[in-house]
Amino acid sequence: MCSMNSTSTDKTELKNIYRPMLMKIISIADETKDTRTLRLEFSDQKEKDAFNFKAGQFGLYSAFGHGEAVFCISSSPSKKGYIECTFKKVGKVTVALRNLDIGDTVGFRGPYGNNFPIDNLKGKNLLFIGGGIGLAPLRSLIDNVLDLRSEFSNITILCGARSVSDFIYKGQIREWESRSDLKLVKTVDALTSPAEETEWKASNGRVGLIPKILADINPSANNTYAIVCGPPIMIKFTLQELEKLNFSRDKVITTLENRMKCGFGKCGRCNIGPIYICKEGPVFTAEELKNLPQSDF
Amino acid sequence: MTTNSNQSNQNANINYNDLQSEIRHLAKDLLESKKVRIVIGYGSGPLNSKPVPVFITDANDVDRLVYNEFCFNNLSIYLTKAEIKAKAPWAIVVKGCDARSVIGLVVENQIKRDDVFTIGVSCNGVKLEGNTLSKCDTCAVKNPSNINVNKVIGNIKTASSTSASTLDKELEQLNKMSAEERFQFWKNEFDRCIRCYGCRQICPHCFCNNCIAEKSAPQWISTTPGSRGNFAWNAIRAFHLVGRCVECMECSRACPMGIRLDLLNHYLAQEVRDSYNFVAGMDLEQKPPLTTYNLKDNQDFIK
Amino acid sequence: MNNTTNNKKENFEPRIIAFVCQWCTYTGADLAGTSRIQYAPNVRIIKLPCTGRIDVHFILKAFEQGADGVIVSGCHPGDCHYTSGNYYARRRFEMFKKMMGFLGIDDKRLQFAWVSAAEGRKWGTLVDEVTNNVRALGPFEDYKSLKIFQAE
Amino acid sequence: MKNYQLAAKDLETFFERILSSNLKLVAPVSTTQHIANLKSKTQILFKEIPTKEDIKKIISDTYTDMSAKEVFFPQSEPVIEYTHKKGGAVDIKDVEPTLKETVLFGSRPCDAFGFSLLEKLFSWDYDDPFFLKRRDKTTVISMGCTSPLESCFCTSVGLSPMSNIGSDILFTPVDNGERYLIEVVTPRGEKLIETINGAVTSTTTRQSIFTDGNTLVQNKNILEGKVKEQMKRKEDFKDISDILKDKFDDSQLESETYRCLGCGVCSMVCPTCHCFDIVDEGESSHGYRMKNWDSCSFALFTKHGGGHNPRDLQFKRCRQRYMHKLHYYREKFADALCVGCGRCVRACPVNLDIYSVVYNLKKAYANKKKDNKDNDNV
Repeated sequence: MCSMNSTSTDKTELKNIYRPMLMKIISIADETKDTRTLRLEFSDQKEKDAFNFKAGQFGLYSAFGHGEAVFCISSSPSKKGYIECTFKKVGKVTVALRNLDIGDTVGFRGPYGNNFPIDNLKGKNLLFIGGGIGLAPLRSLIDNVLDLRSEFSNITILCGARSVSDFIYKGQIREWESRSDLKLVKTVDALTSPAEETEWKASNGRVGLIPKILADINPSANNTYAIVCGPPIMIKFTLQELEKLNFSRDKVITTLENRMKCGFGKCGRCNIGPIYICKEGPVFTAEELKNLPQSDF
Repeated sequence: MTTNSNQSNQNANINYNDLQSEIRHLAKDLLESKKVRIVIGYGSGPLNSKPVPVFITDANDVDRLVYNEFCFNNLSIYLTKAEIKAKAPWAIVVKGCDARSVIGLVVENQIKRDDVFTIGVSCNGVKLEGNTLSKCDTCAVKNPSNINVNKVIGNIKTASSTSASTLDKELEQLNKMSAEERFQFWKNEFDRCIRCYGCRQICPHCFCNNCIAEKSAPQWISTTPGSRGNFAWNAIRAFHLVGRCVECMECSRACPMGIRLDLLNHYLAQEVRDSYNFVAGMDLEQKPPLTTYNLKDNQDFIK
Repeated sequence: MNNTTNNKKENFEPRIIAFVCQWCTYTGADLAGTSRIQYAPNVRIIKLPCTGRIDVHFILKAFEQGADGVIVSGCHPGDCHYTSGNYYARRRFEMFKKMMGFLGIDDKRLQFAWVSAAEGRKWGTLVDEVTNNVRALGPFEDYKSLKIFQAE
Repeated sequence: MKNYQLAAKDLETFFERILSSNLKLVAPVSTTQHIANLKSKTQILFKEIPTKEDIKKIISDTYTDMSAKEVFFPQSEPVIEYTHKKGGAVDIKDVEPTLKETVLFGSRPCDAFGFSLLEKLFSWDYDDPFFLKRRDKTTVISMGCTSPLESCFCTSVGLSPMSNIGSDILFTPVDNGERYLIEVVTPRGEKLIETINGAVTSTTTRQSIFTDGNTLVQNKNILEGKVKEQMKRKEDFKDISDILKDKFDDSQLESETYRCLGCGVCSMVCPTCHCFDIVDEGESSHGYRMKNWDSCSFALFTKHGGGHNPRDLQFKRCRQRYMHKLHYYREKFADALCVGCGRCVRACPVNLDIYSVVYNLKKAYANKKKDNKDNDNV
């Protein structure tokens, strides 16, 4: 969603593009000990009605007095009236957001960036691969797809985390497991205790890094789109693995996140090579990523 | 770019051409004998005669090395850069003031003394846009033989002038002013700061890899270039160098806004000399004063 | 001094921030309280493990946030719980005080002291003295004039 | 485009009329600090000229240390004011930039072209009101160059010491400074000429100080040719885009920028650098969201929250500077984001020189191309 470049010479009524919308926290879910999901509702009814976004878009969330941080919108556009963001406690703003409670005010600027090409995915098999907090942007698309389930053929979700407690959206993963119209595979890098092992194996969880598990489940590439998100190192090896499973590069979609301040192509820091992640991304196909200079990632 | 013609190279009792060829000769031996892997020196720059730092790793390239009265950079800054630290052992061309920085880096365990071969070159004051820098007025290390350098080139004989330098005269001016006037002077200076951090990036002793100005939790120094953030930044930068700054005054030269950092550095260095009889970068054995203590330190300002 | 600043100074209550070490001065201040020693209420105490831990940007931050005077106090040399914290602090404060003076900050606004855990009375008189000195100087207009950005 | 001429002696009257038409005047002046006659480095910066008495301080034909982008894109400005209320609510207010009809006098043709580059960026899909409102309120009067500095290379990026793109009005001193040819480039420039003609100052009556300038256009073109000839740096960088594309991972770019120390001087003095940081300042209860200049040579510029930094080494940051200016921007907006003003060359503490780096890259690229051709033929 980007307003057309106003060619009118009269600049007086230009709106302040740095002004966030005010939102109230209506629920808080602690996914892991350092990752939290906030559900935000618009304080202003007009803004609430006018707001729409597509899965894959992101926004800048303000903790006033501390600054702004960029996260994806982790809820699906099909869920009306609220948006969700999932973030890890790493710096000044995320700590400030973490200290807020239900009823407190958070600023939100967005939605920015492009989105997952959901129309191209219609009628196709979908293979979601999410690593750690990388599952957050995917969940927006997964929920969106599941709300239109009939328009897509087979769906497989492969999600991994460092340990069992590091999984985010644990409740939803159990829900996906119980569904018959999708296949869920979950894996952890390592288990921490024999008791955990028995319980993990009981719910047929696997052990091993995502690329290895991907090789094990050996998904067929025909008529299938792979949507990948996770830490840079995981994306790198997963894309290689998908290539081995002869997924063509334009059928592999990923979403990147760089440091951002403005979110609309002016503050000059989110580019990889000539591409601005905030304007021409964050969603790219592996083909597009191949043309970018690898040493700028 | 050829270096200066011969005549303009004669400067008092120093022949820059001889020094230059000696440096090249020595650099060639050091590289060929594999005693060092890189020689950090001055080369001719793209624009007029302003020399630039160059990094020679191949013995046949030594002729790129130049030496003249415009070599104002303090090359020891590069001994703190990760890319160059990895290429130890190094040789480095140093004037007296720069040699003191190398000693300072060794004393603070940033580099090992045996890893660096310092080529101490005589210097009769460096020129910037035609006039000699004020730091050179009372420089006592024009001939770096009294500093722990591996090799001394040239033996310039100048008695270090005892007359007060322009800096000292300006300090007297400042000390005559009232507290409010001095505060106004420094506020005006620091208000012009554009927070380019040139003063930090060029200082060999500002080697913290996570400077306090880059810490945001809590935000000790406001990053907005306004009076409050600028005053705090300049005060804390100067204070973190107390007893460590060798007065090479590169920060003052690098500052695009011409803020009088040299006055602040010179004042603090003098206070350190008066209180602890310590001059930074002169002695490998002595620790910087604020990193040690003495039971009989002055405490009459403490109630 | 025209009369407006005069009466501004009459009913001016200075805000004094005190950075104190927890082993000696904080306990000394506590003793002053338990022995019902009356002293100026203008001081706000911030407890730190040792004077060696009191960093100069704490003091600058205090002035930035509106303090009119700062007291820094800890154990007497030799009593330090960490043996040498106050020895390092002594040199650091000497240089910092000189630099602040050079930058034009009146040295009555920044007072260093050693107050042991038994010197409740000394703490009281110290706070009174600093409060009166700073009250005489008036609010620290200079530092308050340092705005975050020009137009503020 | 109308041409006028103004006698050099009437320049002061011109400034007086600007002031008397209640316009804010910004022009280059020498700012040497003189408190207790402690001299600091003499600098020439763009400053507001508040009163008639200050007019004589204006230096009309000079090279400023900092560019004039500050008039439209101040180094730091608040964009939002926030106040925390009880019960977790927050009240935010837009901060309106203080706007006054302004005349910016004395920018160079390269600076002026830089404003047009910034305008393209600040209206790329999203309109930045802070820049655009200020630019909309300002009339830019540039002064053509008759004696470019050694570090200038505007012709290398397709400009000229007397090009008028980006200016509302271009003054060019002709007949060795006797009089100025005034090229009125935009309607905003025309409007200023009318207000100036209408304004009456104490010294002169209503009679216009401008006379027809078409006769001087010929002198200007001759002068322009001569000045271009005198310039020391004339290498053409029009095809630098593909050279840089080919050189992304080439070690030459690393060795050329090895001495860079990572200070931000080049970005701060540059007329086209526009990167900025957004931070909240003030107490957590009340404060401002600030938009401050930033620089790609700083270590934190691209550091992720999780600690990963795509540009961890200094040469990668220099590479970003050159790539953004001479390749990425050109691919999106057809012009290089470098106007050849040479300020970064003059301000760099280690004399890193964008012109000579690009010149060497071009030469190496040409040699390599020649070798490939030789191999093909052999």
